[in-house]
Amino acid sequence: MAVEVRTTVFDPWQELARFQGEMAGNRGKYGATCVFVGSMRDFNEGDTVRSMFLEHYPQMTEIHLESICREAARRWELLDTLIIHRVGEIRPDDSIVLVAAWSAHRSEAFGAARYLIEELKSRAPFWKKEYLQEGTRWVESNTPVS
Amino acid sequence: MAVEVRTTVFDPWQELARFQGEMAGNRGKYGATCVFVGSMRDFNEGDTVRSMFLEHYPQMTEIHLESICREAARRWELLDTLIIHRVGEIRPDDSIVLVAAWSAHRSEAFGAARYLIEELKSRAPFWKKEYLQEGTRWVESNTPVS
Amino acid sequence: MAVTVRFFASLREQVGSGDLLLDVADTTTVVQVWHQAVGDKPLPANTLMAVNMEYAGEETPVHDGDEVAFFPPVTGGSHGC
Amino acid sequence: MAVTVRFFASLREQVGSGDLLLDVADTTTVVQVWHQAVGDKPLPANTLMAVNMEYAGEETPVHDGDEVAFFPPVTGGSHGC
Repeated sequence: MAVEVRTTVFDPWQELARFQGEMAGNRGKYGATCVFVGSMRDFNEGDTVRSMFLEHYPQMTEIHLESICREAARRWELLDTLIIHRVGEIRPDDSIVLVAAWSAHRSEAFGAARYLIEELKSRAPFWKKEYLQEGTRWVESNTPVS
Repeated sequence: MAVEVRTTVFDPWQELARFQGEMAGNRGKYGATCVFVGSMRDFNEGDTVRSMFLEHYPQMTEIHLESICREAARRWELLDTLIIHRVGEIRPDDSIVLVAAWSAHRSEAFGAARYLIEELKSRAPFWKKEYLQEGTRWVESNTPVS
Repeated sequence: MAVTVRFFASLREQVGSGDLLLDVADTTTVVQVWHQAVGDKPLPANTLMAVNMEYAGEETPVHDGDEVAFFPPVTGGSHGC
Repeated sequence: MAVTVRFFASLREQVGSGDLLLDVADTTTVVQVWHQAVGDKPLPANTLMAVNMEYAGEETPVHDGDEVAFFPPVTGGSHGC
Protein backbone atom coordinates (compact mmCIF):
# COMPACT_ATOMS: atom_id res chain seq x y z
CA MET A 1 0.00 0.00 0.00
CA ALA A 2 1.44 3.34 -1.00
CA VAL A 3 0.21 6.93 -1.12
CA GLU A 4 2.32 9.55 -2.85
CA VAL A 5 1.84 13.28 -3.38
CA ARG A 6 3.91 14.59 -6.28
CA THR A 7 4.95 18.12 -7.12
CA THR A 8 6.26 17.28 -10.60
CA VAL A 9 5.01 15.51 -13.75
CA PHE A 10 4.64 11.73 -13.39
CA ASP A 11 4.10 9.01 -15.98
CA PRO A 12 1.35 6.69 -14.66
CA TRP A 13 2.54 3.70 -16.68
CA GLN A 14 6.14 4.01 -15.50
CA GLU A 15 4.92 4.34 -11.92
CA LEU A 16 2.83 1.19 -12.27
CA ALA A 17 5.75 -0.72 -13.76
CA ARG A 18 7.99 0.42 -10.90
CA PHE A 19 5.46 -0.27 -8.14
CA GLN A 20 4.50 -3.66 -9.52
CA GLY A 21 8.16 -4.54 -9.99
CA GLU A 22 8.65 -4.06 -6.25
CA MET A 23 5.63 -6.25 -5.32
CA ALA A 24 7.83 -9.34 -5.38
CA GLY A 25 5.84 -11.23 -2.76
CA ASN A 26 2.63 -11.03 -4.76
CA ARG A 27 3.98 -12.16 -8.13
CA GLY A 28 1.78 -14.87 -9.59
CA LYS A 29 -0.89 -14.06 -6.96
CA TYR A 30 -2.87 -11.09 -8.13
CA GLY A 31 -4.56 -12.06 -11.37
CA ALA A 32 -6.51 -8.80 -11.51
CA THR A 33 -5.29 -5.20 -11.59
CA CYS A 34 -7.63 -2.23 -12.04
CA VAL A 35 -6.20 1.22 -12.65
CA PHE A 36 -7.78 4.61 -13.02
CA VAL A 37 -5.84 7.62 -14.28
CA GLY A 38 -7.29 11.11 -14.24
CA SER A 39 -5.51 13.64 -16.42
CA MET A 40 -5.91 17.32 -17.14
CA ARG A 41 -8.26 18.30 -19.91
CA ASP A 42 -7.64 21.52 -21.80
CA PHE A 43 -11.27 22.64 -21.44
CA ASN A 44 -13.81 22.84 -18.63
CA GLU A 45 -17.33 24.24 -18.62
CA GLY A 46 -16.85 25.60 -22.12
CA ASP A 47 -13.60 27.44 -21.39
CA THR A 48 -10.09 26.73 -22.54
CA VAL A 49 -7.93 26.06 -19.51
CA ARG A 50 -4.26 26.98 -19.94
CA SER A 51 -3.04 25.55 -16.68
CA MET A 52 -4.17 24.77 -13.18
CA PHE A 53 -2.87 25.09 -9.67
CA LEU A 54 -3.67 22.21 -7.35
CA GLU A 55 -3.50 23.22 -3.73
CA HIS A 56 -3.63 20.66 -0.94
CA TYR A 57 -3.41 20.38 2.84
CA PRO A 58 0.04 18.87 3.39
CA GLN A 59 0.06 15.90 5.79
CA MET A 60 -3.75 15.78 6.01
CA THR A 61 -3.73 14.69 2.37
CA GLU A 62 -1.49 11.71 3.08
CA ILE A 63 -3.33 10.81 6.29
CA HIS A 64 -6.65 10.93 4.47
CA LEU A 65 -5.52 8.97 1.41
CA GLU A 66 -4.00 6.29 3.64
CA SER A 67 -7.26 5.94 5.52
CA ILE A 68 -9.13 5.58 2.21
CA CYS A 69 -6.75 2.75 1.24
CA ARG A 70 -7.21 1.01 4.59
CA GLU A 71 -10.98 1.25 4.25
CA ALA A 72 -10.79 -0.22 0.72
CA ALA A 73 -8.72 -3.12 2.09
CA ARG A 74 -11.45 -3.78 4.68
CA ARG A 75 -14.23 -3.77 2.07
CA TRP A 76 -12.51 -5.73 -0.71
CA GLU A 77 -10.09 -8.65 -0.85
CA LEU A 78 -6.98 -6.82 -2.01
CA LEU A 79 -3.29 -7.63 -2.34
CA ASP A 80 -2.15 -4.03 -2.74
CA THR A 81 -3.22 -0.48 -3.56
CA LEU A 82 -1.46 2.60 -4.92
CA ILE A 83 -2.53 6.25 -5.03
CA ILE A 84 -0.43 8.99 -6.62
CA HIS A 85 -1.76 12.56 -6.76
CA ARG A 86 -0.15 15.63 -8.31
CA VAL A 87 -0.17 19.03 -6.63
CA GLY A 88 1.16 22.43 -7.69
CA GLU A 89 1.12 23.76 -11.23
CA ILE A 90 -0.38 21.37 -13.77
CA ARG A 91 -0.63 21.64 -17.55
CA PRO A 92 -3.10 20.09 -20.02
CA ASP A 93 -2.48 16.38 -20.63
CA ASP A 94 -0.55 15.97 -17.34
CA SER A 95 -1.63 13.04 -15.18
CA ILE A 96 -3.28 14.34 -12.02
CA VAL A 97 -4.26 11.20 -10.18
CA LEU A 98 -3.54 7.48 -10.39
CA VAL A 99 -5.36 4.87 -8.31
CA ALA A 100 -4.70 1.15 -8.63
CA ALA A 101 -5.92 -1.99 -6.88
CA TRP A 102 -4.47 -5.51 -7.12
CA SER A 103 -6.56 -8.55 -6.26
CA ALA A 104 -7.01 -12.20 -7.12
CA HIS A 105 -10.46 -11.31 -8.55
CA ARG A 106 -11.60 -8.74 -11.04
CA SER A 107 -14.76 -7.65 -9.22
CA GLU A 108 -12.68 -6.82 -6.14
CA ALA A 109 -10.11 -4.88 -8.16
CA PHE A 110 -12.79 -2.89 -10.03
CA GLY A 111 -14.82 -2.22 -6.89
CA ALA A 112 -11.81 -1.03 -4.93
CA ALA A 113 -10.41 1.20 -7.70
CA ARG A 114 -13.79 2.85 -8.16
CA TYR A 115 -14.13 3.33 -4.41
CA LEU A 116 -10.64 4.87 -4.13
CA ILE A 117 -11.29 7.51 -6.78
CA GLU A 118 -14.80 8.36 -5.55
CA GLU A 119 -13.63 8.76 -1.97
CA LEU A 120 -10.59 10.75 -3.04
CA LYS A 121 -12.72 13.14 -5.09
CA SER A 122 -15.33 13.67 -2.42
CA ARG A 123 -13.17 13.84 0.72
CA ALA A 124 -9.43 14.30 0.13
CA PRO A 125 -8.23 17.90 0.76
CA PHE A 126 -7.33 19.09 -2.75
CA TRP A 127 -8.50 22.29 -4.45
CA LYS A 128 -8.11 23.38 -8.05
CA LYS A 129 -7.63 26.85 -9.42
CA GLU A 130 -7.87 27.22 -13.19
CA TYR A 131 -5.90 29.70 -15.26
CA LEU A 132 -8.16 30.65 -18.18
CA GLN A 133 -7.49 32.88 -21.18
CA GLU A 134 -8.73 35.72 -19.01
CA GLY A 135 -8.27 35.47 -15.28
CA THR A 136 -8.43 32.61 -12.82
CA ARG A 137 -11.19 30.73 -11.03
CA TRP A 138 -11.46 28.20 -8.25
CA VAL A 139 -13.21 25.02 -9.28
CA GLU A 140 -16.04 25.08 -6.79
CA SER A 141 -18.08 21.98 -7.37
CA ASN A 142 -17.02 18.50 -8.18
CA THR A 143 -18.43 16.16 -10.80
CA PRO A 144 -21.21 14.19 -9.15
CA VAL A 145 -20.67 10.56 -8.27
CA SER A 146 -22.19 8.70 -11.22
CA MET B 1 -9.58 1.64 -31.25
CA ALA B 2 -7.20 -1.29 -31.39
CA VAL B 3 -7.44 -5.03 -30.83
CA GLU B 4 -4.26 -7.08 -30.68
CA VAL B 5 -3.63 -10.79 -30.22
CA ARG B 6 -0.10 -11.50 -28.98
CA THR B 7 1.90 -14.71 -29.08
CA THR B 8 4.71 -13.42 -26.84
CA VAL B 9 5.05 -11.76 -23.43
CA PHE B 10 3.82 -8.16 -23.29
CA ASP B 11 4.25 -5.46 -20.67
CA PRO B 12 0.85 -3.80 -20.13
CA TRP B 13 2.33 -0.51 -18.90
CA GLN B 14 4.68 -0.18 -21.87
CA GLU B 15 1.79 -0.95 -24.21
CA LEU B 16 -0.34 1.74 -22.59
CA ALA B 17 2.49 4.28 -22.83
CA ARG B 18 2.96 3.43 -26.51
CA PHE B 19 -0.74 3.44 -27.39
CA GLN B 20 -1.44 6.65 -25.53
CA GLY B 21 1.64 8.26 -27.09
CA GLU B 22 0.07 7.66 -30.49
CA MET B 23 -3.31 9.14 -29.50
CA ALA B 24 -2.10 12.60 -30.48
CA GLY B 25 -5.54 13.90 -31.48
CA ASN B 26 -7.02 13.19 -28.07
CA ARG B 27 -4.29 14.76 -25.93
CA GLY B 28 -5.82 17.07 -23.36
CA LYS B 29 -9.26 15.60 -24.15
CA TYR B 30 -9.66 12.39 -22.23
CA GLY B 31 -9.45 13.20 -18.53
CA ALA B 32 -10.33 9.63 -17.53
CA THR B 33 -8.58 6.36 -18.35
CA CYS B 34 -9.66 3.03 -16.87
CA VAL B 35 -7.47 -0.03 -17.34
CA PHE B 36 -7.90 -3.64 -16.37
CA VAL B 37 -5.04 -6.14 -16.56
CA GLY B 38 -5.56 -9.85 -16.01
CA SER B 39 -2.43 -11.84 -15.31
CA MET B 40 -1.64 -15.48 -14.75
CA ARG B 41 -1.84 -16.75 -11.20
CA ASP B 42 0.32 -19.69 -10.17
CA PHE B 43 -2.62 -21.51 -8.57
CA ASN B 44 -6.19 -22.36 -9.57
CA GLU B 45 -8.80 -24.43 -7.74
CA GLY B 46 -6.23 -25.50 -5.16
CA ASP B 47 -3.61 -26.69 -7.65
CA THR B 48 -0.25 -25.22 -8.55
CA VAL B 49 -0.28 -24.32 -12.22
CA ARG B 50 3.13 -24.48 -13.91
CA SER B 51 2.07 -23.00 -17.21
CA MET B 52 -0.92 -22.66 -19.46
CA PHE B 53 -1.73 -22.92 -23.15
CA LEU B 54 -4.20 -20.38 -24.45
CA GLU B 55 -5.85 -21.56 -27.66
CA HIS B 56 -7.99 -19.24 -29.74
CA TYR B 57 -9.92 -19.13 -33.00
CA PRO B 58 -7.70 -17.02 -35.26
CA GLN B 59 -9.58 -14.24 -37.07
CA MET B 60 -12.83 -14.88 -35.18
CA THR B 61 -11.02 -13.60 -32.08
CA GLU B 62 -10.17 -10.29 -33.70
CA ILE B 63 -13.61 -9.94 -35.33
CA HIS B 64 -15.29 -10.61 -32.02
CA LEU B 65 -13.07 -8.29 -29.95
CA GLU B 66 -13.58 -5.50 -32.47
CA SER B 67 -17.34 -5.91 -32.25
CA ILE B 68 -17.14 -5.73 -28.44
CA CYS B 69 -15.21 -2.44 -28.75
CA ARG B 70 -17.75 -1.03 -31.20
CA GLU B 71 -20.61 -1.97 -28.87
CA ALA B 72 -18.80 -0.31 -25.94
CA ALA B 73 -18.43 2.86 -28.03
CA ARG B 74 -22.19 2.81 -28.67
CA ARG B 75 -23.04 2.41 -24.99
CA TRP B 76 -20.51 4.84 -23.48
CA GLU B 77 -19.02 8.17 -24.51
CA LEU B 78 -15.49 7.05 -25.34
CA LEU B 79 -12.49 8.58 -27.03
CA ASP B 80 -10.63 5.31 -27.53
CA THR B 81 -10.36 1.68 -26.46
CA LEU B 82 -7.58 -0.90 -26.47
CA ILE B 83 -7.67 -4.68 -26.02
CA ILE B 84 -4.54 -6.85 -26.00
CA HIS B 85 -4.86 -10.61 -25.37
CA ARG B 86 -2.10 -13.21 -25.13
CA VAL B 87 -2.38 -16.62 -26.77
CA GLY B 88 -0.05 -19.64 -26.81
CA GLU B 89 2.10 -20.75 -23.92
CA ILE B 90 1.80 -18.56 -20.84
CA ARG B 91 3.74 -18.64 -17.56
CA PRO B 92 2.77 -17.48 -14.06
CA ASP B 93 2.89 -13.70 -13.64
CA ASP B 94 2.56 -13.10 -17.42
CA SER B 95 -0.06 -10.58 -18.45
CA ILE B 96 -2.89 -12.35 -20.27
CA VAL B 97 -5.29 -9.57 -21.07
CA LEU B 98 -5.33 -5.78 -21.07
CA VAL B 99 -8.45 -3.70 -21.65
CA ALA B 100 -8.46 0.10 -21.52
CA ALA B 101 -11.02 2.82 -22.13
CA TRP B 102 -10.41 6.56 -22.51
CA SER B 103 -13.18 9.07 -21.91
CA ALA B 104 -13.80 12.61 -20.75
CA HIS B 105 -15.66 11.15 -17.73
CA ARG B 106 -14.72 8.55 -15.17
CA SER B 107 -18.07 6.77 -15.03
CA GLU B 108 -17.90 6.18 -18.79
CA ALA B 109 -14.31 4.89 -18.61
CA PHE B 110 -15.08 2.54 -15.70
CA GLY B 111 -18.31 1.29 -17.26
CA ALA B 112 -16.70 0.60 -20.62
CA ALA B 113 -13.62 -1.15 -19.19
CA ARG B 114 -15.81 -3.40 -17.07
CA TYR B 115 -18.04 -4.16 -20.05
CA LEU B 116 -15.04 -4.99 -22.28
CA ILE B 117 -13.60 -7.54 -19.85
CA GLU B 118 -16.97 -9.13 -19.02
CA GLU B 119 -17.89 -9.51 -22.69
CA LEU B 120 -14.43 -10.79 -23.57
CA LYS B 121 -14.59 -13.42 -20.86
CA SER B 122 -18.07 -14.62 -21.68
CA ARG B 123 -17.99 -14.54 -25.49
CA ALA B 124 -14.53 -14.22 -27.09
CA PRO B 125 -13.20 -17.53 -28.48
CA PHE B 126 -10.31 -18.32 -26.11
CA TRP B 127 -9.72 -21.59 -24.26
CA LYS B 128 -7.22 -22.37 -21.53
CA LYS B 129 -5.41 -25.61 -20.85
CA GLU B 130 -3.45 -25.80 -17.62
CA TYR B 131 -0.23 -27.71 -17.10
CA LEU B 132 -0.30 -28.92 -13.50
CA GLN B 133 2.36 -30.80 -11.48
CA GLU B 134 0.72 -33.96 -12.82
CA GLY B 135 -1.00 -33.82 -16.17
CA THR B 136 -3.05 -31.20 -17.94
CA ARG B 137 -6.65 -30.02 -17.82
CA TRP B 138 -8.88 -27.74 -19.83
CA VAL B 139 -10.37 -24.91 -17.82
CA GLU B 140 -14.04 -25.66 -18.37
CA SER B 141 -15.98 -22.99 -16.60
CA ASN B 142 -15.38 -19.34 -16.27
CA THR B 143 -15.55 -17.18 -13.18
CA PRO B 144 -19.10 -15.86 -12.94
CA VAL B 145 -19.86 -12.23 -13.67
CA SER B 146 -19.85 -10.61 -10.24
CA MET C 1 -21.94 -28.08 -51.57
CA ALA C 2 -18.73 -27.83 -49.56
CA VAL C 3 -18.30 -26.56 -45.99
CA THR C 4 -15.26 -26.36 -43.74
CA VAL C 5 -15.81 -27.76 -40.25
CA ARG C 6 -13.60 -26.75 -37.33
CA PHE C 7 -13.38 -28.00 -33.76
CA PHE C 8 -11.52 -26.22 -30.98
CA ALA C 9 -10.02 -26.98 -27.57
CA SER C 10 -11.47 -29.91 -25.56
CA LEU C 11 -14.06 -30.55 -28.26
CA ARG C 12 -11.32 -31.08 -30.83
CA GLU C 13 -9.72 -33.63 -28.51
CA GLN C 14 -13.05 -35.41 -27.94
CA VAL C 15 -13.88 -35.48 -31.62
CA GLY C 16 -10.31 -36.44 -32.49
CA SER C 17 -10.17 -34.03 -35.38
CA GLY C 18 -9.34 -30.39 -36.05
CA ASP C 19 -10.45 -29.09 -39.43
CA LEU C 20 -12.23 -31.06 -42.11
CA LEU C 21 -13.86 -30.38 -45.43
CA LEU C 22 -17.35 -31.84 -45.89
CA ASP C 23 -19.61 -32.25 -48.88
CA VAL C 24 -23.17 -31.58 -47.61
CA ALA C 25 -26.70 -31.38 -49.03
CA ASP C 26 -28.02 -28.00 -50.24
CA THR C 27 -30.36 -27.40 -47.29
CA THR C 28 -28.23 -28.18 -44.28
CA THR C 29 -28.21 -26.75 -40.75
CA VAL C 30 -25.40 -26.44 -38.24
CA VAL C 31 -26.55 -29.47 -36.23
CA GLN C 32 -26.73 -31.54 -39.41
CA VAL C 33 -23.14 -30.57 -40.17
CA TRP C 34 -22.21 -31.79 -36.67
CA HIS C 35 -23.79 -35.21 -37.27
CA GLN C 36 -22.33 -35.54 -40.73
CA ALA C 37 -18.90 -34.75 -39.30
CA VAL C 38 -18.93 -36.86 -36.12
CA GLY C 39 -21.73 -39.42 -36.62
CA ASP C 40 -24.34 -40.29 -34.00
CA LYS C 41 -22.54 -38.66 -31.06
CA PRO C 42 -24.92 -35.98 -29.72
CA LEU C 43 -23.81 -32.36 -29.65
CA PRO C 44 -22.50 -31.90 -26.07
CA ALA C 45 -24.50 -29.52 -23.86
CA ASN C 46 -23.06 -25.98 -23.80
CA THR C 47 -21.32 -26.41 -27.16
CA LEU C 48 -20.95 -23.07 -28.91
CA MET C 49 -21.36 -22.83 -32.68
CA ALA C 50 -20.25 -20.28 -35.23
CA VAL C 51 -20.87 -19.89 -38.96
CA ASN C 52 -18.27 -17.75 -40.71
CA MET C 53 -16.96 -16.63 -37.32
CA GLU C 54 -20.29 -15.29 -36.08
CA TYR C 55 -22.13 -17.10 -33.28
CA ALA C 56 -24.89 -19.34 -34.63
CA GLY C 57 -27.47 -21.86 -33.38
CA GLU C 58 -28.15 -25.52 -34.14
CA GLU C 59 -30.75 -24.59 -36.75
CA THR C 60 -28.74 -21.88 -38.50
CA PRO C 61 -28.68 -22.72 -42.24
CA VAL C 62 -25.32 -23.38 -43.84
CA HIS C 63 -24.32 -22.29 -47.34
CA ASP C 64 -21.72 -23.36 -49.87
CA GLY C 65 -18.23 -22.32 -48.78
CA ASP C 66 -19.22 -21.61 -45.16
CA GLU C 67 -16.92 -22.26 -42.24
CA VAL C 68 -18.79 -23.98 -39.40
CA ALA C 69 -17.10 -24.17 -35.99
CA PHE C 70 -17.90 -26.05 -32.79
CA PHE C 71 -16.25 -25.26 -29.47
CA PRO C 72 -16.71 -25.47 -25.69
CA PRO C 73 -17.58 -22.49 -23.47
CA VAL C 74 -14.88 -19.85 -23.73
CA THR C 75 -12.38 -19.05 -20.97
CA GLY C 76 -10.55 -15.86 -21.96
CA GLY C 77 -8.85 -13.45 -19.62
CA SER C 78 -7.08 -14.63 -16.50
CA HIS C 79 -8.64 -16.93 -13.90
CA GLY C 80 -9.44 -14.28 -11.39
CA CYS C 81 -9.91 -11.48 -13.80
CA MET D 1 -4.81 27.94 25.38
CA ALA D 2 -3.22 28.20 21.93
CA VAL D 3 -4.57 26.81 18.65
CA THR D 4 -3.29 27.08 15.11
CA VAL D 5 -5.94 28.12 12.57
CA ARG D 6 -5.52 27.40 8.87
CA PHE D 7 -7.54 28.43 5.83
CA PHE D 8 -7.20 26.88 2.40
CA ALA D 9 -8.00 27.70 -1.22
CA SER D 10 -10.85 30.16 -1.95
CA LEU D 11 -11.62 30.46 1.76
CA ARG D 12 -8.08 31.67 2.45
CA GLU D 13 -8.54 34.35 -0.22
CA GLN D 14 -11.93 35.38 1.22
CA VAL D 15 -10.60 35.54 4.75
CA GLY D 16 -7.42 37.19 3.55
CA SER D 17 -5.24 35.06 5.77
CA GLY D 18 -3.48 31.69 5.67
CA ASP D 19 -2.27 30.41 9.03
CA LEU D 20 -2.63 32.18 12.33
CA LEU D 21 -2.02 31.40 15.97
CA LEU D 22 -4.89 32.18 18.35
CA ASP D 23 -5.20 32.33 22.11
CA VAL D 24 -8.64 30.92 22.94
CA ALA D 25 -10.71 30.10 26.05
CA ASP D 26 -10.48 26.64 27.58
CA THR D 27 -13.87 25.42 26.36
CA THR D 28 -13.94 26.40 22.74
CA THR D 29 -15.57 24.78 19.71
CA VAL D 30 -14.58 24.87 16.06
CA VAL D 31 -17.21 27.47 15.17
CA GLN D 32 -16.02 29.66 18.05
CA VAL D 33 -12.49 29.44 16.67
CA TRP D 34 -13.88 30.62 13.32
CA HIS D 35 -15.49 33.70 14.85
CA GLN D 36 -12.50 34.53 16.98
CA ALA D 37 -10.34 34.32 13.86
CA VAL D 38 -12.50 36.17 11.32
CA GLY D 39 -15.01 38.15 13.43
CA ASP D 40 -18.75 38.36 12.71
CA LYS D 41 -18.56 36.92 9.17
CA PRO D 42 -20.72 33.76 9.23
CA LEU D 43 -19.16 30.43 8.35
CA PRO D 44 -19.95 30.00 4.62
CA ALA D 45 -22.32 27.15 3.73
CA ASN D 46 -20.48 23.96 2.73
CA THR D 47 -17.31 24.92 4.56
CA LEU D 48 -15.39 21.84 5.67
CA MET D 49 -13.62 21.78 9.01
CA ALA D 50 -10.82 19.64 10.40
CA VAL D 51 -9.22 19.37 13.82
CA ASN D 52 -5.73 17.89 13.75
CA MET D 53 -6.29 16.83 10.14
CA GLU D 54 -9.43 14.80 10.85
CA TYR D 55 -12.80 16.04 9.62
CA ALA D 56 -14.74 17.77 12.38
CA GLY D 57 -18.01 19.65 12.88
CA GLU D 58 -18.88 23.17 14.10
CA GLU D 59 -19.40 21.91 17.63
CA THR D 60 -16.27 19.76 17.85
CA PRO D 61 -14.34 20.84 21.00
CA VAL D 62 -10.85 22.21 20.52
CA HIS D 63 -7.92 21.56 22.85
CA ASP D 64 -4.63 23.26 23.59
CA GLY D 65 -2.17 22.86 20.73
CA ASP D 66 -4.81 21.75 18.20
CA GLU D 67 -4.67 22.65 14.53
CA VAL D 68 -8.08 23.81 13.29
CA ALA D 69 -8.60 24.10 9.53
CA PHE D 70 -11.38 25.60 7.40
CA PHE D 71 -11.70 24.94 3.69
CA PRO D 72 -14.18 24.82 0.78
CA PRO D 73 -15.52 21.59 -0.77
CA VAL D 74 -12.65 19.53 -2.17
CA THR D 75 -11.97 19.08 -5.88
CA GLY D 76 -9.31 16.39 -6.23
CA GLY D 77 -8.72 14.20 -9.25
CA SER D 78 -9.22 15.53 -12.77
CA HIS D 79 -12.35 17.31 -13.96
CA GLY D 80 -13.85 14.40 -15.73
CA CYS D 81 -12.39 11.71 -13.64
